Amino acid sequence: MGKYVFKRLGQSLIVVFIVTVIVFGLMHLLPGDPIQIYLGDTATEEQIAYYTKQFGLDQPLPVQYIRWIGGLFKGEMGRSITYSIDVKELLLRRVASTLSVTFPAFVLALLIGICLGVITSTHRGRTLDSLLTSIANVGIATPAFWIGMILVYIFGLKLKWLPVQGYVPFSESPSDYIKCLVMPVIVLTLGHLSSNTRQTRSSMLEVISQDYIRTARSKGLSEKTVVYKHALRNALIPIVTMMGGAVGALLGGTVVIENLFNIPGVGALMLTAIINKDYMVVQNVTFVIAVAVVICNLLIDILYGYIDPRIRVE
Amino acid sequence: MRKKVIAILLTVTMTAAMLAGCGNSGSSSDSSTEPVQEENTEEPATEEDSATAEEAETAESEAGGGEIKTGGTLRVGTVQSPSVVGFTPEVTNNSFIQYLRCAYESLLYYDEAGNIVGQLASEWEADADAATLTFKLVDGVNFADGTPFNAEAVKWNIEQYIETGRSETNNIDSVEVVDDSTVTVKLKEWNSSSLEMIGFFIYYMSPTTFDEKGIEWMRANSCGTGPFVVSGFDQGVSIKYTKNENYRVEGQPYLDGIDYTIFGDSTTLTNALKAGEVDVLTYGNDCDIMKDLEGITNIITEKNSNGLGVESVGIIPSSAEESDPFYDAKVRQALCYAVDWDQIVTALSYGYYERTNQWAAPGAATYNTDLKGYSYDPEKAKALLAEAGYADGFDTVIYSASTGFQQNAATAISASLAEVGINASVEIIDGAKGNDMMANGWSGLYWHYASVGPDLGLYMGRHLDVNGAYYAKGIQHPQDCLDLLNEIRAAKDETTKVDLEWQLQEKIYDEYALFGMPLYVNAPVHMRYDYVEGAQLAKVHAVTWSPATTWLNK
Amino acid sequence: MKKEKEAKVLTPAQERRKQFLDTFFATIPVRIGFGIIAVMIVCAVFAPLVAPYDPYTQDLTNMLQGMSGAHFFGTDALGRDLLSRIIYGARASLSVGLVSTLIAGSVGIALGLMAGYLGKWIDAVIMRVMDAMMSIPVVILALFIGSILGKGLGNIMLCIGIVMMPGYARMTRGQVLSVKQLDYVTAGKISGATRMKNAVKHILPNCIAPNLVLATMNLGTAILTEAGLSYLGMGINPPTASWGAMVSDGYRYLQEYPHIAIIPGIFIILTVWAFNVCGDALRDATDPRLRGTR
Amino acid sequence: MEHLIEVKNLHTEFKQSKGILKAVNGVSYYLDPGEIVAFVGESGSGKSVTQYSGVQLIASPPGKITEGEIWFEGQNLLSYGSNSEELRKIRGGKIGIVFQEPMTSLNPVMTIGNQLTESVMLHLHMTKAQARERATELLKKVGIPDPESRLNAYPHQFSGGMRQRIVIAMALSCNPKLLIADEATTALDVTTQAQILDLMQDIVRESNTAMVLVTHNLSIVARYAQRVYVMYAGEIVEHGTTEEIFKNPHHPYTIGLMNAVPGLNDQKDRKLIPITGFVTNLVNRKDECAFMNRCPYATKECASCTTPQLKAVPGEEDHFAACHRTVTKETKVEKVFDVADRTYVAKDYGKMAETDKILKVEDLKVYFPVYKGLMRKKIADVKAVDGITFDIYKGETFGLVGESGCGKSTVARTILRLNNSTGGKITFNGTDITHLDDVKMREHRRNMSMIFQDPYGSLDPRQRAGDIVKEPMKNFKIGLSEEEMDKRVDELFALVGLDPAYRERVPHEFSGGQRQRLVIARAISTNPSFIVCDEAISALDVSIQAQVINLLEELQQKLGLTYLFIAHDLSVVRHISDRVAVMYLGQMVEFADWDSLYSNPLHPYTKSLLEAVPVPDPFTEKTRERQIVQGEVPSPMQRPAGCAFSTRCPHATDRCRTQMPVLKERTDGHKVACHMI
Repeated sequence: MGKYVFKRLGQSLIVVFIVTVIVFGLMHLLPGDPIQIYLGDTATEEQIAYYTKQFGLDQPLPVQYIRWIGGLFKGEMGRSITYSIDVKELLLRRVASTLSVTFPAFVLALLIGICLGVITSTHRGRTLDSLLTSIANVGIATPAFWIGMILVYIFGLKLKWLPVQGYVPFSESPSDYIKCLVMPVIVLTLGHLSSNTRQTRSSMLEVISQDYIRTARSKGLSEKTVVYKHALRNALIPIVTMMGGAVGALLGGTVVIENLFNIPGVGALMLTAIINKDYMVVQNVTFVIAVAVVICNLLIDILYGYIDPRIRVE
Repeated sequence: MRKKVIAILLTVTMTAAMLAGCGNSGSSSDSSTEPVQEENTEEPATEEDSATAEEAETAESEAGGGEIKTGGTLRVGTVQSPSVVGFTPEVTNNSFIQYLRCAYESLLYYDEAGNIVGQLASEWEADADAATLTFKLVDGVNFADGTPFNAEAVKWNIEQYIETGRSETNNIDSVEVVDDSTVTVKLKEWNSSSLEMIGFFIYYMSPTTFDEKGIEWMRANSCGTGPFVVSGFDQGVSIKYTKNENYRVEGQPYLDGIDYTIFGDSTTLTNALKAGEVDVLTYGNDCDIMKDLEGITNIITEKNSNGLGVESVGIIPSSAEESDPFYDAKVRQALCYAVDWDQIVTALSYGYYERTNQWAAPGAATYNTDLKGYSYDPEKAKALLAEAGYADGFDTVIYSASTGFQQNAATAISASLAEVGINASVEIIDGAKGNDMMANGWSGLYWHYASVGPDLGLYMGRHLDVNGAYYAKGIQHPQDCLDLLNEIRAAKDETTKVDLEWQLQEKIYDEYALFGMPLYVNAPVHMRYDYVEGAQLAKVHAVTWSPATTWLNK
Repeated sequence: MKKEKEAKVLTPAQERRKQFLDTFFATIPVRIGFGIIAVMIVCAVFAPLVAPYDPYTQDLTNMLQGMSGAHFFGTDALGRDLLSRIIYGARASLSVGLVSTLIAGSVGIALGLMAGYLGKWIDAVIMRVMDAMMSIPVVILALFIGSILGKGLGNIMLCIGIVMMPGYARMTRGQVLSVKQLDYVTAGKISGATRMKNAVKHILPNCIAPNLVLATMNLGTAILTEAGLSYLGMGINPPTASWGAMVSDGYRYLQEYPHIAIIPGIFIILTVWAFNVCGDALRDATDPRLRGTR
Repeated sequence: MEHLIEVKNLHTEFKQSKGILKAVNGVSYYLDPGEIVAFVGESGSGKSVTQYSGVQLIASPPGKITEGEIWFEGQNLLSYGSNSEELRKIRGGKIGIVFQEPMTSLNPVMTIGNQLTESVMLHLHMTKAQARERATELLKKVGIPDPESRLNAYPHQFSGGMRQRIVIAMALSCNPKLLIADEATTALDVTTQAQILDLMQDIVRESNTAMVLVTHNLSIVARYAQRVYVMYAGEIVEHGTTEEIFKNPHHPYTIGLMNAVPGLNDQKDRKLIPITGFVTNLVNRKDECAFMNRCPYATKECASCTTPQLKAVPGEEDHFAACHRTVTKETKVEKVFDVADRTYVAKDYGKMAETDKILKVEDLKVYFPVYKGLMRKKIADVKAVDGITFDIYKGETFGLVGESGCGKSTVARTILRLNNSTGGKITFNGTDITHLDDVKMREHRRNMSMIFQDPYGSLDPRQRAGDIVKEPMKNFKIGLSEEEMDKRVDELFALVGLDPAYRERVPHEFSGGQRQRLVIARAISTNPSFIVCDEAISALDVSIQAQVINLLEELQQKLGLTYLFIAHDLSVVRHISDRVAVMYLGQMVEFADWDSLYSNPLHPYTKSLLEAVPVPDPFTEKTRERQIVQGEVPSPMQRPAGCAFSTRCPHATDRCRTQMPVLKERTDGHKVACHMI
């Protein structure tokens, strides 16, 4: 197990390094000069030069890259140009709201996805299976913002059950916090719920056709025990690996959700930063999101190693 | 939806930039007489003038029906996202004045009719010959931190503005403290609009708190003489104000606090208003928002009526380069004939936008009623094009922001231009590109924002002068127009000035079609629920409201 | 579907094709899905003939009309016929899906083949780069590349293509690694095939099937990503009709004129659902293990 | 007398896209307590499905039991639902099953302790502690060393043989009345197979449990079974005691099987008479004798009658055969399938000159490095092949025998330069090819080719049959034009007994036997002189095996080919090879011509191998005195110091355990590596 974890850790570090190169490279391909944009049209030449120097954008690229990486190690992420405060502080404020949307969506999509997947695989071919599978297929095909708009229209404007937008931190008022998050979480969960169901179903079908399931049945165990004790435990392994992919997709999904429901999260920050060509924010937020995804994948792989005795016990 | 926001930001920044710039004296000499409205500047304003301003506000609110209820928090939604709320010299964009006036106040203010009245200054005197402005301060006013608001504080604040190189104060030579409540400002050279610039656009911070807490703190907080104090600022997300206990007017402000929520998406903003999650929506001057809120009886739209802070919007062709087809005046006139502008504006703005065919807005003194203008005549357009050598048309681009109206209008215009052989492709741009084109020129058609305001000569100068800040690098500068402009600036009395302004507009629009075709008047618009009383949104000036007298009647 | 064919002896190739088609069209959803795709392709290719009006002519007199005889799906904010715009939208969406999948597929498969066949450090490098690209969420990477390349149909295609590439590389690499072990590849080597010929003649053809399945699914995801980008303002320039742009433009009128936003959304769902269902059927039809045990 | 289990007229069908597959077509049989009964038949004969139908282990959507009764302890099992309480009490409680594939029969993520205690607690209502105790006892009974500590181990920590013992322990955990062993030892090595079968025989005899041995191997039937049911195409074609069936088979299929199976004790020049043709398609089968198309004794009447029923053989009580005619081994054959008779000419190696050697292998070593720890430093070498020396003469068939993991395949792949050798020299046709680079090696590849074990994996599923055979000709550009090549392909198809019209077909449209013929056609397409057959026939059915063996021999005589024949089935190797070498853990322990090796084995390992292999004759099996070798093949990572076999050899002395024996020549040409001899 140790060797497996160490190998995965090494790989993750390399991936993170490559991510920094990709992000930095893409960053400097963005057209338009951010300083000129920030200061607006009345800026004089000296002012532009002064700020460019202050943000260190006049240095040759490799130097900028090394200084950025150096800063990262020390935890500084430089100052945002449009927000005139540290990127790190900006991020810390926004992380809470993004997490309160993505985490419940991740858990809900996983749990419901697995249940539906198991049900459809055990009732293969019967009506329940075709019904739930086609719902899952439609779920995957629905654009998040379209379903979001309709929910806002029905529950927000028409029935006025739920707030149309906004995010109230839990500390301020738990009831509003939950009310604000109901719709965003539903929309984010729907998309991933369907892909989880499809994947659980196919991995369950794969496991049910294995020899050891026939051995279990030959021992006279009830069908429920065979499916839930023997089959599900083996099917969990591919499901766990699937969870890795979901983390990236969910964080991506927040960009749309936060824009639609006006939630001040990392996704919304990312979008405004890209539009305003705010170098520092785009560079560091993308890096943080990518590192979060890599870490989640690493944790999931370790969990995968732990569940599968063939890896845990050398 | 994101693009909606950029567009609104774009249009609003234009407005603000215009206004901010209006005090900025161009390089040319500035000997114009005082603007029309300030008839009564000669004799010193008496004490009761400033008092009347306050009473007027309270009286008006009483008439609003019922006894004033205090308490509660006003929820305001807007798309304006300031990066600084407290350090006033750095708040350049005038669409952020709505935030400033919550925590700070200015020396002078306006009344409904647009005349200048006192706020922190009880009397003021403008001496053209000596080029000095003297202000008599209201006494007994303190900052939020309890320290007194006196001449010393005014001097310090004005110097802060000068230090950051603000355009409003670059005409100031020096500031002297005459006595504890009198301040005299020495101008480099006399400019009639300087009074307005210094009186209205400078907001006063407490020097002691600034020295104590420093600039970083001041940027995200506030300490002024205004009715509220900033209690929380999360940039791009929300700004929260709480009551300023030692506000100079007893019993005011009626509200406990104001919560500004900043929206990324304007449709979400309108939904929030419709769902009752915000009480007031500022800068809703987008016809789509007005259309969206149509028919909702308990939401009232407030619009500025005295013309202060209003602008006209049109389509301006690039005419600076020889190679550019629009270099030839005939082609520019063909452009004006080729499109049925009335139909496009009225249809696409659902009738909310008022048409204008020149720089000034209808109803303003400078509005030239006998300007010929252009009727919809595609045949004439084709003939003009043939004369100019473009019989088989040419290719060009229409740059447009992504608001519903502008994007649809651009698409509609390109469709009509196609009939006369001009195939103009539509390209959606964001705020950054818009600023860049306005400052450094462009090729093809772009939206033209002209600040109407009282002093047409001054604002048009910003575009017409060879090195003007707006659109100058994209257009020609015919000498006869420049001569007329200087005459306007030098005009001694009002009537000759207006007559000259009429001639200038005829030359620019009928003869040269230099600024292409102006389309509609775009005044900042704010929406409030009926239970929000005494806010006086845009009553006195398009970008201001009165937070102190606002109260919630529910 | 099942005409009684007289029992003429089919050549082996025809036999195989018939068997493949039977497995593919076994269930009803697949037939519906295939029908939808066929209709969309017809709309995309013959848009000018099929669409009742020109999608770009504006008729400002009757803007925002509901469903009516003249305009089956009503008109949008500029008075343009919604049905025609949806038909032309099919052209935009399908072309985005197709071209981006081709870009992603070709480059992805090539990288996967190299990683799987040449192995060792080339494999490690390629796979780590793919991991890195996969760890940046699709939407954010698309925004990034979109704002570099700028808007416009061609750029969107390239952008979505780049973003979907890692999927193919990973899939192909896995496939090559398993096929490489099989005896017929060793037999190829023994019967004199060079390394290159072995790779192209024996390994590549056997890696195509799962990629085809992924490609069909990706056609759907590409349309969804394009719709998402249009909603975020990074989509195709007006006045080109694309379903995503139509939905995001229609959001503002959702209360009074819901049809403008809802109908294009439904078309997106139908098309993407169709592609997913056909992808599943293709996987079952090409999977030798499942052949015949429908 | 009440039988333990009696099955009457059982019908099981599988719904397939093309129609209904009648896997079991009216089968009736009975079992008495403590009896060992064998069900013999080739793949597709329905022998496993019959047993599974009893306990309804058939996958319900495609499969269905349409008819029949199964009486077990006075209750008809078919009256219960497959998931019903009563049937589940019997499944696992009264009837235990041991499956074929040990590697996948155990749940990989559960400890073997849990998997064992699970059924014990369910059926015997024991507490967890009691169950664990019972599990330890069971493991000891099936011969797992120190069972207490191994209870918490996972399946992947055991070898194939050990895992099968665990499955047996699981099947016997609740003292079942009936134990079904479905091809229980097919996937195991010869010695392990003998150990497992003896173990099951002892347990069953001791606990008076009935056992069903489902197998395709007649020799196992001869050694262990008391009664035999022979099955073909879903029906029982012959049933009787083992002695009667072997002495006097009465159904053409049984006779055919006997003729097709090589045995350790038959004459060298004995001709394997294969059963030509293939099993008829069972989908929508007609009501007639299913074996008719392959039956040498079939007459016109057979075609007109319905499916023959079992009828008693005159003169022998309870010996039944399902054939319209009464046929015995001596009956005259109606249809003679053109099988050329076979003469065996012993090769006289004394006269062979150096030039006659096609292949010389001197001291061949193949080591695989094993890395461990963070810095990936090499800690040990897996010595897959540790110093092998032998020569092969032109036209000879050189047999290479050994259990799995002994390195025989590695030797073959190294000779063909598919993997690199660590030491030693390989000379092919006089040139040293040990270290040739790919380009130079390619010229030599023309003269060598290979036949693989798994017919399904050795043909490219996307290529047409004609192109597969043509590919070597194209690659080596042997100067034939396109038409000449096509003509050659037709020639080759005919040569290997395939209809040239099949050129357009794709591999998955051929049966196992046909695909192996295609592989052979490809192998000889550039008429090479040397062919390596790596387990070429072990994946085929017995009757098809005989066809392929005869084909290989014909081609050898016609084209003068040389074979390196690798297999673990000693009887087949004896039948086909001139000289045989025995390998154990990477070393050659004995090497001699076929006669002296099989009749006079010197090395203890060879002796134990020969004793472990059953002979398809119950009488010799009864009289044979044999001693089963204990223990398992040690893993190559922990090789014993001296002689590799010392850990399991009954005569091992200290010298054996310390000093590695060297291959020395005893009598002429008979070499052995052992200190004792």
